[in-house]
Amino acid sequence: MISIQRRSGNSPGWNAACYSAALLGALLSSALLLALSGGDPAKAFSALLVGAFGSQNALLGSLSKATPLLLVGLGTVIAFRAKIWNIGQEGQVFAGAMMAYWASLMVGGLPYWMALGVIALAGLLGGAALGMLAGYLKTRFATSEVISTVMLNYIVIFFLAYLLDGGPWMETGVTVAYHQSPPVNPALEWPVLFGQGAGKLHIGFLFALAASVFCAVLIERTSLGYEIRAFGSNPTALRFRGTNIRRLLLVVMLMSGALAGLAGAGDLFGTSHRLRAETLLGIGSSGIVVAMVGGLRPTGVMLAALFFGALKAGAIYMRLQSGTPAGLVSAMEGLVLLFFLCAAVATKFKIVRNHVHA
Amino acid sequence: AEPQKLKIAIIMESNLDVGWSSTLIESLNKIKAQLAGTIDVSWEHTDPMWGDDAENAMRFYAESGEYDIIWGHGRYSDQVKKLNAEFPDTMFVVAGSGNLPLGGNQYWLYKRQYESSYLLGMLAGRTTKTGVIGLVGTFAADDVNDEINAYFDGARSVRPEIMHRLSFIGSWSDNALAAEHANVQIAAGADVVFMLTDNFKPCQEHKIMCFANITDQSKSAPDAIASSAIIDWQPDLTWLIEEWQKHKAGVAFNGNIEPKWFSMAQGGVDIAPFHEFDTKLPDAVKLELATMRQKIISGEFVVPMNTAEPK
Amino acid sequence: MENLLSVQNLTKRFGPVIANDGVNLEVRKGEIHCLFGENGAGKSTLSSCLYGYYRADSGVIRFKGEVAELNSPADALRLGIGMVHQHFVLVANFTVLENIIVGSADAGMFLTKSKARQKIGELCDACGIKIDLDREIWQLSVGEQQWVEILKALYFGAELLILDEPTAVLTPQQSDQLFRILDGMRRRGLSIILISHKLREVMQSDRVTILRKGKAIATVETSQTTAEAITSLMVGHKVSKHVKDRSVQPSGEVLAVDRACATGDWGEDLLKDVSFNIGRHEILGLAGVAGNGQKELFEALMGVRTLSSGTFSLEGEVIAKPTAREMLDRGVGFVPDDRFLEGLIPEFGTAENLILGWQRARDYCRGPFLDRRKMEDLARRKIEEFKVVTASPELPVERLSGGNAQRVILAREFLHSRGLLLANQPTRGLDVAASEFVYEKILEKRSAGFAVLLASEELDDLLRLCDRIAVIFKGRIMGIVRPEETTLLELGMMMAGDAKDLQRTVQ
Amino acid sequence: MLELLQGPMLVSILAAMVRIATPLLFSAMGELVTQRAGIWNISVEGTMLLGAVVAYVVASTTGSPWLALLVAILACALISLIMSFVTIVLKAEQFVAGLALNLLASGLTLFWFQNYVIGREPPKFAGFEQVDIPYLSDIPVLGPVLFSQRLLTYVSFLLPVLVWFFLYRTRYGLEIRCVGENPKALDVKGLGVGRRQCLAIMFGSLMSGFGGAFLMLGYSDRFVPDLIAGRGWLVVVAIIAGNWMPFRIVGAIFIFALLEAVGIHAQVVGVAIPHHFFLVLPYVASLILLAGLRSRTHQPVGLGVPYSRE
Ligand SMILES: Nc1ncnc2c1ncn2[C@@H]1O[C@H](COP(=O)(O)OP(=O)(O)OP(=O)(O)O)[C@@H](O)[C@H]1O
Ligand SMILES: Nc1ncnc2c1ncn2[C@@H]1O[C@H](COP(=O)(O)OP(=O)(O)OP(=O)(O)O)[C@@H](O)[C@H]1O
Ligand SMILES: [Mg+2]
Ligand SMILES: [Mg+2]
Repeated sequence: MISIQRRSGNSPGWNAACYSAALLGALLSSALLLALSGGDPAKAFSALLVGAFGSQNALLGSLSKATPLLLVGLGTVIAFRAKIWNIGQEGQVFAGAMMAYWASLMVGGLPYWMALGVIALAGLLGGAALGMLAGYLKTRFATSEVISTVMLNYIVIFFLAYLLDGGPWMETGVTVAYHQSPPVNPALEWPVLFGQGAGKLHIGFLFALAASVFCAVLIERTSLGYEIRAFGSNPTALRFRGTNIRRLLLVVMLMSGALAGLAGAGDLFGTSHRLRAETLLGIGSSGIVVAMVGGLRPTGVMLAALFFGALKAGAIYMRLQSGTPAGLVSAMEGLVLLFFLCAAVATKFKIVRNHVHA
Repeated sequence: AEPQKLKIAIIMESNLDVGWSSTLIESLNKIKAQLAGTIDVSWEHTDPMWGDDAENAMRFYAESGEYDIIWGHGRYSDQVKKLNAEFPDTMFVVAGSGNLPLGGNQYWLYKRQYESSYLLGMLAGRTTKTGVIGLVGTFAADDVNDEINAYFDGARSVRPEIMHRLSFIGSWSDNALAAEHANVQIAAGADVVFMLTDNFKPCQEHKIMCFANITDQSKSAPDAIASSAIIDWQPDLTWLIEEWQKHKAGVAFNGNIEPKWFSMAQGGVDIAPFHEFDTKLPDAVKLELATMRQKIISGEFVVPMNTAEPK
Repeated sequence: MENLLSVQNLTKRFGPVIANDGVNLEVRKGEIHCLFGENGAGKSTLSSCLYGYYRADSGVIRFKGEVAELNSPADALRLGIGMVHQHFVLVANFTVLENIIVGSADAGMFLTKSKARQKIGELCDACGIKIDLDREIWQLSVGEQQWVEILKALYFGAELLILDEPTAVLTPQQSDQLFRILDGMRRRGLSIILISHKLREVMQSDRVTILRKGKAIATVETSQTTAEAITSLMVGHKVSKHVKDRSVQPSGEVLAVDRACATGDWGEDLLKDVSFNIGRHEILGLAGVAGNGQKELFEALMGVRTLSSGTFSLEGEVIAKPTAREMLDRGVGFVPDDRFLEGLIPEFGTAENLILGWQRARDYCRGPFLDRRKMEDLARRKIEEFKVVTASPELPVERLSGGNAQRVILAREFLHSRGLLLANQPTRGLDVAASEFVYEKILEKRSAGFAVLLASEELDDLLRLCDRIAVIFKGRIMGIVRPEETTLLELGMMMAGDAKDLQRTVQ
Repeated sequence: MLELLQGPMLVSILAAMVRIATPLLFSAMGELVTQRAGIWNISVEGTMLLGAVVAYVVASTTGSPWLALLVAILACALISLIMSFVTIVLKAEQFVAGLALNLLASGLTLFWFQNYVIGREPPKFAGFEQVDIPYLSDIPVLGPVLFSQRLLTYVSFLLPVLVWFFLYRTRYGLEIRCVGENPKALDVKGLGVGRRQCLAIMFGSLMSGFGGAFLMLGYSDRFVPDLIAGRGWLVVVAIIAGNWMPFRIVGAIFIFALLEAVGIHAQVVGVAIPHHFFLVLPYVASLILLAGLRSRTHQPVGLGVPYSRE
């Protein structure tokens, strides 16, 4: 008789099998979707692969798309491991970009590397401040972070809309522009590591790598990480055992927001060079998806960020080459997430063949 | 002789259901037919892309070497700026407000609809019973403000004491919100509403007259839409193709620095026919409008252009 | 007497674990039948199988002579088998009435509560239960919640009632009342399967079936056996009861509490002028009916609840602003009564739980990093010393049985405390042998010079172990007595607040 | 500003509030039942979109808005089986499942839209029209607010009462609430937890679809891919802000709708405050409200926690 049982440990081989099956399932169902609408899945997917990994430029492009996702994903991991449901990444990305932009207007006289540091720091601070505001509301007024972070998302986004639409940061020039700031000071753009154009990788990628190492070590190896994980499992016991859980909550929200803020700053100074809502929109929510698909583990998040980064980068090529509509890409994201969710459940079980008992 | 080949790659800002984009394709089709035999015009367009995605797409087209014109149908000068030097033989086109003048191989198209909208304003002024007219906009921008100001100016030119209602929904496509704004304007007395964003349901429900923007939308609400301010990209295309041919003949690209648009006289904008309203509108008004249209075309009357943010 | 229930050869496995291994059991009509066995012996599993909550892997269950197909609790309820679970299964913000009628068809489509109210009223009268049906569960005491659980089962017309450790959280008085109720039910011809670790209760039953490692090893008539005999059947050897070492006597003063007061959310008194002290080599017992301020007293002493007035001092030093951190640093050990809520991180393994509270201590860290090797060493040593049954030091403690989870807490607290140990209900829910293990460890600390505050509802144990016993009632200390100078009756009266002329305090 | 306080504008503000609130009410009441059954289904936005798409397709092919509504809600009920499978059978993280469904819905909609709608003659379709109830709609002030609405608006006002009655006054409602608070309490009585949760998800999804379809058929004359524009999230926010209690949720929705209505009116009459201020007001207000009114939470204890026996 074959039965399904909960497993006590976890087996890397089985995990890999589950997640591969999930990936395959997601790809197959997307292909089906495409075929049903008269598209050519083989052509589309080979274009996707070429666009994501086909050349050095393509690869760099994928990494560049992965950068903000990785940062936001890591921030999400820190919060979610503590079961603090910070879903304000969207707003924190905005806040980081806005703070960094503001800083860039202030750092005129500084030497380049110092200015760069100040801008990156401002990005971290912007996200952190917004995160901590939600944290403060929770510790002081017991306001659920789920709701406060969602509200703050809207508030920040409207605030940016005000600043860019008739407000002080609106671009004034030959024409009255649509909701964008003037380009950032070209002298303050973040340095490009490799490549150019589509395959341009800016220094934010290094920040994201550093953040990955930081998070991995933080969560698994440090006392603070221990407290974060304990908070997620049982905050009461943690409080009874002498940890100041209010402060811990603030620290978690600070770190989580800061990473999202850095993603925003990086996107502004490394990629888009203009403060504009639509380029920042969606980074936060994709980052949450990346964190969840990555199983809330820094290494998993790195893989997931790379995967979604490649999907985003390859998608452009796929759309151009095979005329696949953009809608398929977000449908694919949804499918991948859904299948991975099922796979994550499957990893907790094992299939055993047990002898029949009389 | 063999017809010359012209390939255009278009980066779209919005889906083709939006007039801004669909009109371009319509005009391209007309131009293609018109030039058949001399120039073989073909094109390819993407679905909406912005930011570095758009830049990547432009680079993809440029690097393929197959395209003569890379057309960013919106705010894409940031992207062009990163490419135009690298691909000096490619013509880059950007369209609308919010672009930077780069000159050289970037050409910058503009659509100014103040002339047609002035005419619609006159129509509104002549037909309103309450003396209040409305306009529902998306966002305030240079190439929207001129239209709005001209609309109200046109109305005041025939009825100086007219009151106006104006609001921006702050979104490109929140249909339901657009309806709500229209409802409110109607409640605030407006009985002619110019909808810069599509949703004519409130006009139909309150049985009032509406105008549509960019394309002739009469079909979607024949009982409500009296006319539309429409645009046509044929003159723009013709000009660009001439410029492109000059370049082929060895003249350096000389993209415009100032916003360039084609007026009603040049066929860049117009108002749509009245359709069902043809019988409903008083002949005197129709005549007045026709006369004024002729005057604008002949240059006898110059519609004042005002791009200040309307209040 | 005829058998109401008979179980033959019932086996139930959880993966590799055989929870019930060929169990045979017969329950007569109108008897109280006790299941007795160590933690993890399979009592709860057996009752869940009888209730259709789990499906037995093999075996036959007959009810009233017919083979019973128990695929879900619905089948059991239909047959007339009701169950009160080890952990309450109540909806905290439903009223008593709603908790009872939810899921029953005669609640009527539109919740006609009057009929149900009448039926429950009759049941209450028959059993002698007094309860306000319109109060919400969270407003009730633990005892009252237990009555609700019983009413739920009876409401569905149970003829066989299974009670899984119903008295683990009840006070002796409430447990007595429970037995009066059970007795009434027995007389009306109902049968009861009772699971309990308390010998005093087991001895009140008609028959006892003893389970060991999943097997039913014997069924005996209670009247023809003794508590000692049952116990040694259960563990396979004799369990010796520990008593305090009289050669060491209390001295000095480790903890002194001076007129401590605490108030609740609505300004009610939780603690009122509580004063006492504990010396070195001393165990001070804290007796009281649950909910009379014990929990709050422990929380205040642990620094997680602020006193509205009054102070306490450690080693002669007044603690001005106590925090949990400070108390831990001063070497106070704390065994909370709710182990999984307040004492453990359920998702962490034994190794990580052993340093909970000390995760930043230099012993287990190098800078900001945890020293995994040291943690593992510690875990290995403590698992052996405290005989924790666990597959590995990393296995989440939520998968440990209550007794083993408690051992993890004790190991941690004994390791890190220096001088003062606060233990609130450390043996709740533990079997006899496990309880004795805990007491043995506490007595070792006493001999080593610790001051111990030990709250328990087991008065016999308090009398046996403590140097003095303080009785708390409605947040007040009714008196402090020496075990050798008092009686169970006297303690019981003081716990009921009825002790005006008895009130005395010994130093 | 003063103009806003005059009679006709006041009436108009109230009427707008009612219009804005209606689709939200449908979705919120459905989602409330789902959440009271312990399922944290945040796919309201996606489900509303799905309802709108299906309603649009059916209305433009058959011409009947009522049939369109019916098919739309059936489709949403059907799609809810995915959510049920993932959360009840697999017991996966509900929050993520909802996120995935939202992504899927918006992706599929865009995909469909780009494949089948764009570039074709936009179909004509009939939606729901405003109905003036004879005589009543002529009552000054109240008439236009209350009696010049779409027929389904009246249903939406009845709905909270029905949902309240269901949850608090029927046996099945009691069971649903029990599942959300402590599923085991029902399980030990032999009643299926999964079946009830599945039905609750289905009802929630169906009502969300209703809201989306109504937004499409009642307020719009064409389909656009981001028709829902965040209203589904607003519904989730309203449930939290309304502390999981039917009438408070209605209150929260009315506050949101009122602020939006005031914002629109202020813009139209030309109040000199940036309109962003009014747009952001509902969010700031509910945040302050939540921080200020710290009443006992009625969040179902088991919300978002998958139930399994062992
Ligand atoms: N849900 C489960 N999954 C896996 N194993 C289980 C489960 N429940 C019980 N077991 C196993 O079955 C054995 C019997 O457990 P059970 O809960 O019946 O013990 P018990 O006699 O009720 O203990 P206690 O006196 O502590 O209540 C345990 O030792 C355990 O290993
Ligand atoms: N999910 C599970 N997987 C494996 N074993 C389990 C699981 N759940 C419970 N067990 C086992 O079941 C046994 C009994 O669990 P249970 O929680 O009933 O402990 P207990 O001794 O009855 O606790 P308490 O004293 O708190 O009532 C334990 O030995 C534990 O190992
Ligand atoms: Mg048990
Ligand atoms: Mg137990």
